[in-house]
Amino acid sequence: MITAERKPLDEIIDYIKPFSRILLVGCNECVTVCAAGGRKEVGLLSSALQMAFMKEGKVLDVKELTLERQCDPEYVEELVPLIDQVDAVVSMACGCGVQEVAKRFKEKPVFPAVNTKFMGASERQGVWAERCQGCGDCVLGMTGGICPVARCSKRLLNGPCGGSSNGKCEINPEVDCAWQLIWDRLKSLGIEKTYEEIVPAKDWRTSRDGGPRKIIREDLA
Amino acid sequence: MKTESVLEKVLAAGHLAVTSECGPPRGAVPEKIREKADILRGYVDAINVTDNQTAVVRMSSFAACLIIKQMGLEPILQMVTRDRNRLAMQSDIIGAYSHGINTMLCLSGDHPCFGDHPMAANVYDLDSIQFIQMVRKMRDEGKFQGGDDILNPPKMFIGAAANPFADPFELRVPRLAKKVKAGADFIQTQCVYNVEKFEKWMEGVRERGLHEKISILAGVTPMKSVGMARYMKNKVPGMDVPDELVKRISGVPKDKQAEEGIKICVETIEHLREVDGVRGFHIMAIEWEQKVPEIVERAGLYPRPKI
Amino acid sequence: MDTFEPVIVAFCCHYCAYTAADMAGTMRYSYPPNVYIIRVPCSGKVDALHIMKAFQKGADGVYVAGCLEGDCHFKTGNIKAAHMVAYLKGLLDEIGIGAERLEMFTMSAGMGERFARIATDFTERIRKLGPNPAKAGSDKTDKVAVG
Amino acid sequence: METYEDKYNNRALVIGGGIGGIKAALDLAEGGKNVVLIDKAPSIGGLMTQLDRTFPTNNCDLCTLSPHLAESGRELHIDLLTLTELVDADSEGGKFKVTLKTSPRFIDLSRCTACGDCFKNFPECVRFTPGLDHRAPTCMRYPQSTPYAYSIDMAKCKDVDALGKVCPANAIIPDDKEKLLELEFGSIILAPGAELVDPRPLEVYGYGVLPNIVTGLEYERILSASGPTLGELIRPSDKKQPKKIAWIQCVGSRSVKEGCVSYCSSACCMYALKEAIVTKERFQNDIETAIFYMDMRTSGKDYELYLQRAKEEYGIRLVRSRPESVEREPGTDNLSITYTITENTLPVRENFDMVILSNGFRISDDLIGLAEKLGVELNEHRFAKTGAFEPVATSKHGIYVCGLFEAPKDIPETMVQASAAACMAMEDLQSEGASKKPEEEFPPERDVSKEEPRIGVFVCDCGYNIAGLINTSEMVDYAGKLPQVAVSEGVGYGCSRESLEHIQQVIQEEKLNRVVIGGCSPRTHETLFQDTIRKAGLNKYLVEIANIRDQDTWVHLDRASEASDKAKDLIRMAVTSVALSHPLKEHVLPMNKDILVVGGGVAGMTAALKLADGGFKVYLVEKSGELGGIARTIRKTLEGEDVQHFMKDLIERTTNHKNIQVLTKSMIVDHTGMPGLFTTGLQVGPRMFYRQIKHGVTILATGALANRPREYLLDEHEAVMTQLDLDGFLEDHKDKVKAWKKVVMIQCVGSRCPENPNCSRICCQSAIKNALRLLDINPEIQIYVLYRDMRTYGFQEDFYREARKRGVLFFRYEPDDSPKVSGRNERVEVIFKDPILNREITVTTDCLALSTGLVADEEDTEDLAMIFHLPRTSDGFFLEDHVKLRPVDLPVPGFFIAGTAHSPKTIRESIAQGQAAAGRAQTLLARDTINLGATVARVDSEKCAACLICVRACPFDVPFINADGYSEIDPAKCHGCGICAAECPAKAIQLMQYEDDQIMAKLDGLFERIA
Repeated sequence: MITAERKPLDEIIDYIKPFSRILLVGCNECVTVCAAGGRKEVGLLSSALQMAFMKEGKVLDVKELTLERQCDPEYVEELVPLIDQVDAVVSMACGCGVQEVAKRFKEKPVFPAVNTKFMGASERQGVWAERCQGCGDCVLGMTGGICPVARCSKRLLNGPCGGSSNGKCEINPEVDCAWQLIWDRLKSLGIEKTYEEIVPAKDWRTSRDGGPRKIIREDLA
Repeated sequence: MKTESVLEKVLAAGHLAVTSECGPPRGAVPEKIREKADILRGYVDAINVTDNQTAVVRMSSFAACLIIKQMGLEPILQMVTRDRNRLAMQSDIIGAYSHGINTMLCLSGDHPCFGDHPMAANVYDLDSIQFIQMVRKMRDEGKFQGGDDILNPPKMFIGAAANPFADPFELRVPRLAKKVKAGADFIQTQCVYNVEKFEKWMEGVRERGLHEKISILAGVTPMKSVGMARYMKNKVPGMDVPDELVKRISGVPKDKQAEEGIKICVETIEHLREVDGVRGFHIMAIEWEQKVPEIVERAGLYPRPKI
Repeated sequence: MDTFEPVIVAFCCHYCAYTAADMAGTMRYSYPPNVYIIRVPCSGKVDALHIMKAFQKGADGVYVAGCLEGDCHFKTGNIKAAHMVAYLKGLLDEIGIGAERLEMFTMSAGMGERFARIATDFTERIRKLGPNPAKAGSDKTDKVAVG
Repeated sequence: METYEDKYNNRALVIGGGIGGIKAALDLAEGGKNVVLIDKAPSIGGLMTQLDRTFPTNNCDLCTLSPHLAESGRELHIDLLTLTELVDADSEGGKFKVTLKTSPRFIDLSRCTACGDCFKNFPECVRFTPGLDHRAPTCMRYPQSTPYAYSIDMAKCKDVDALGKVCPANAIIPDDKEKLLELEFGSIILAPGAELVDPRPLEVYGYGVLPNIVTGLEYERILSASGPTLGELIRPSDKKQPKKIAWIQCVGSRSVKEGCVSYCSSACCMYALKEAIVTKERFQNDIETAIFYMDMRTSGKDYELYLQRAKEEYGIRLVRSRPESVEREPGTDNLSITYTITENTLPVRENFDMVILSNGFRISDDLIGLAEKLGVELNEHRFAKTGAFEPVATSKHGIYVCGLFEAPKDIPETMVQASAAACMAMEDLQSEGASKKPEEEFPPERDVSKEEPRIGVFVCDCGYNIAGLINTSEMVDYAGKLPQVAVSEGVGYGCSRESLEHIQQVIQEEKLNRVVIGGCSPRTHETLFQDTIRKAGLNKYLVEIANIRDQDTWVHLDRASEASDKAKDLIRMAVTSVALSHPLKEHVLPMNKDILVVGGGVAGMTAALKLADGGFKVYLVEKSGELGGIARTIRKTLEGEDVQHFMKDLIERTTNHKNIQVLTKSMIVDHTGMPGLFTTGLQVGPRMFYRQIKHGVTILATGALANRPREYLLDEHEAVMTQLDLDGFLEDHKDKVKAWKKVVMIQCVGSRCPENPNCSRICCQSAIKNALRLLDINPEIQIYVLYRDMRTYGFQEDFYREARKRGVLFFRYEPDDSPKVSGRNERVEVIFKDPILNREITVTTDCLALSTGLVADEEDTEDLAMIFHLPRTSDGFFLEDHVKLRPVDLPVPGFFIAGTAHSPKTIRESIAQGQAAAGRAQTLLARDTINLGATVARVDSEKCAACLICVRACPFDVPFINADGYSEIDPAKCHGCGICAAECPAKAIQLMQYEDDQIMAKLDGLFERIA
């Protein structure tokens, strides 16, 4: 899932200072699951912004709407009836959602209310951790199902650096050393030997480095 | 001989090699390099020049190496994959080689979060092993990593680092094997304080006969004080400083602690030279270069062989 | 400012705080009339949204009152409530309303006197803080019934 | 009436419609038994309904009682016969053939609407007989009188036709005849109450001569909102507010004088304190109060604290002296009291505006007749004789007694005995095969989904409780103007049966579809009003109560106008939120009828046996190795009964009962569920293995600890022991005792002190008990009892008198001047002050017996309170649901309490509460299903993002993501805490009855004013 975090209130307020009517759009997918931009967060931010305005003696008119998925134009269409009643749109979706909305309503300023963080999994209630970088050329098959690209601070593909101690990464004892995890996993699978194979330099074209990516399924397109 | 590297020659001749390092200054002050290098003149076979060590910006390793080379000394060009992608690295390598720099150490490098630019993007286009592979390919096949031919390929004597003390320990020998496989010629290890653990590692190395495929220079660093000892123990990732060592230094009065540090360093060398597979020493006297000659002498590694 | 009468919303859990409030009545422990109690089955039922809306609609102070630690009728409701309140205090500071306008209290059903004292003290606290700077004319939200 | 015979074949007769009789009848009814409740008065309620408020809560407890009178189950099982007496009875084979005589009321109950026209036009013809002014505003005994109808005294009526005409309902039956009724009963409960000692013969007090001398009950009437002065405090002579009032205790009690009773009437000390406090509450510094007493007998649960508050908070003056006379202060209506403080001071005269006589209870002569007819033996005080260990069983099998007729007592003990008697009676009826509780049929629910809200607002005045502070008619007008409100009315005591019927009627006539009650706490009254609107064809969940009493008028006594504004706000909040309420469906599960009894002492075993005999499966859990509790160490009772013999039999019956599983060395470790569905985890036996018990009801009888404070050389000098030690010593070392010359006893050791402020209740009687037994063994012994107040309540007073007669010396000491004790070889020297002669006395004694009483087992009760989520009092005893009217029920439904875990009490009292707990339990177990209510979380699958937050947040692991990929919550498993609803990031979960929009609506309602 894509994870995100609400932006500091001041930043959002700066965006919308000039306006008095905004449309606050949530998304019922990832950002709901990671409690950043679902119906509830929309409600909270709405109150927060209105109060911040009141405090300045201004009135902010907020329309709240949470779409099933902000990254699909069909859902974004649901905003059409409201768009003329507002001066600006604030989206609580991930970057994809924000851009879909911005694309649909060229004449309206659209602002992000959350920082899109990473593709992650929830470790427990309220804790999410990065798991994938979308490098476009998955190596998990070689690394025992643990991704060194996303989970090693130096995305080393051939083993841990000298900074690995007690299974933790040198950058921060809170962070697991991905290679410790990989090694343990390889052992439990009894395939330590595969480690001896040198993983050749990675072809980063499949990743962001190859420029914005696109998937086309002719059969569906 | 694969290269013109003095280090390669010293090792080939069966001597215990001695290298040391100096960190380039944080500014355009070539004198600093000269001062440091001069201290080492005659006491070491080659001088490592660090590359933005601990992710702090310094004069480029390449430029500093050049100065040392001009002094008639033997620099070892350190290069990390943190700051450069494969294009930048290869161009620097041929650049350095064009100036007669023929020995290098291939590292991944400390993470930027330790340095003065934590906000910097970290590149890590390659990891150290892929890096070694690339340099070896440039030398032996005369090809860039991308595949094109190189005019007058750089003949680099390829060094790599090994940290016998980092976790997972059991992975440390296989990892060395990988570096050997990738084409490394010599190894400079993390400073050795926990001799026992180091020997254990060497056992593993010998078991796989790696010590015959690659020259291992044990790293040593004299401690200036108990404070430094503690810092090394607790703050430096992958550093293994046994408690009894810290005790030993704290056991002597402040003004004697530096001396005690040197003593330990010398003892360590004397001990390790007996370990089968140890082909030399890499003395990292961090900002304490003036002590290197003393250590070399007291450890009986002086004079250096004339090659 | 001495004429300022704060309006305070107290979300009280049915099993402890609300019962304690009744007990305060039974025992005739008086407290300022500024406190308005809203009954919830468990303090864990109090939604951050309810609290925000209370402030937005004009509350000068809000507190959540649940069972004593370890005594929650629903095991962990009061603990969750405490976490939520702590989080919301941060947001209130961000808005500039001030964390001290929101509080979490715990008490047992028998503590009528404690309920009265808390109501009194909290009212005084808010009275000192003055009116909620973000007092709304009215709530300008309108939720759109789609999606 | 004639239909009786075929309608019932197996039922109980309850004689006396006072609080005790009502409670017994209600318990039987709830237990599915049929009851005939008779009272000779025109309406039931007894003494309590004439009280203004009751201690220690100072509530008008009618509002806690009357809901029960109006409970729906009632009509189904209870036949109420007022103006009715038992004229004849004979019994055979455990059955009673009874003849009842109902005097004519001359009014048709089914027609009378209590409009009051008859009284307006012919006051003299209308019966009314409570204390003081015989013309209260209505001629019914109390506003929500049951039945709600007048009663005519035809003898006094001159023009019957005219009377008949004034009645719009033409309910008058001029030729109404007295009816005789022959009925059969399986059991009889006597709850006839007692009458008050008439102070007239005691001339020294001048009652009946001087107008401003009234009895306690009369004073209650003066204070009562429904009383003759409408709650205004004015003295009879000049209708002025008195500035200085005195109470005189023990009027007609604790005296062998002519016209007095020798026992202690038990309730007077507390009611005098209460009257004084209520007076102070209402007039603060504008009035002076003094109480003249002999001993302050505040030995009930937390009563000692009440006494402290009276002294410290309210500044009520307490004078330890029995006044010699009350006379008119010459030339005024004021009264001067003459009294002496100590032997060697001269009598004092002090003037008061008004004097209240705390007169005690006595048994009226007609009860002797009743007892004869039933063959029930009486004791020397003419109270019903009961077994030493059978506190509510009369000498006649199948006939039980509760309340004042058993012994003088306060309301809580009466309630306990009532439930105990009901429990005993149920057993007799059971043997005849329990009669099934007929299903109550409700009208079909009206579908209101299509209708716009039509809200009815009904505002209670609750007598003084609400109307005393705020103007309820103002509330009514205000509510009437609120949007969507169709009807707004005041309903007096909204919980009274008559008001409930009225509300029901209005709902139907006005086609209301939502209801708001402005009254007391939903905690106590929600079910009652839900029931009412249900009867009116509405779903129960369309009502909302605005708590304008407990959380407004009661807590803002000093700020009437703010309280009034707040009441409006609260009502408005209720209106805006009820508008959004909608019909809900309740979930029902089968009832688990097993019982868990925690604690194997007297109370626990008694309860277990009663239930086991009733055919229920009982798990009796005891933490120690054997059954018996403290009673195992007690040898004799005050009355001289052999406790061990009784215990042996009790333990045998318990261990051998096929329906009882005894688990000793067992500890409760966890607990979940709800009434009818409990699961409790235990660690059992020496190996502490874990097992779970599923049960429907829990009875707590964990007992208390014998206190053993390190004072007065206890456990340091072998001549020093506790009364409990002495009790055993007496039996085992008679020879040693024979050699004793002196014995000193110190009372209140470790009680009534800062560490343990309460009174341990049992110590005074155990001191007397041991003193008398000492004298039996060795008449030569000189016994000194050093006390603070001798609290030998009820008949214990007889033994106290006997002890004095037999030469036991009693010396009062003050806590700040307590006796000094030091060792003298094998003896102990005690130095204390004689307060009367005011000199120091030194006694070297063979034995120093300390009355150390009982304390709560702090650790135990704390753990259990934690596990079961039960509240405790400040001194660690469990806190019952209502100290006055629900002394056996704990606040957590399905939990009952018995014995000393509730508060210190005698074995008899523990047995009674044990039986009561068993009885109360059966009222619950009579049901076959349990209602889980409708407060459950509901998921909107459209909104659900299947994020799992609810799954992780639920404390009971109820939600799960179903095959369709959204969260599902099983209503049968949902506990209704609403945590999931609060945490759901998609706002896809709503907790029924507490939906977000309803809570928001409350906020909207609240802030409309501010807006």
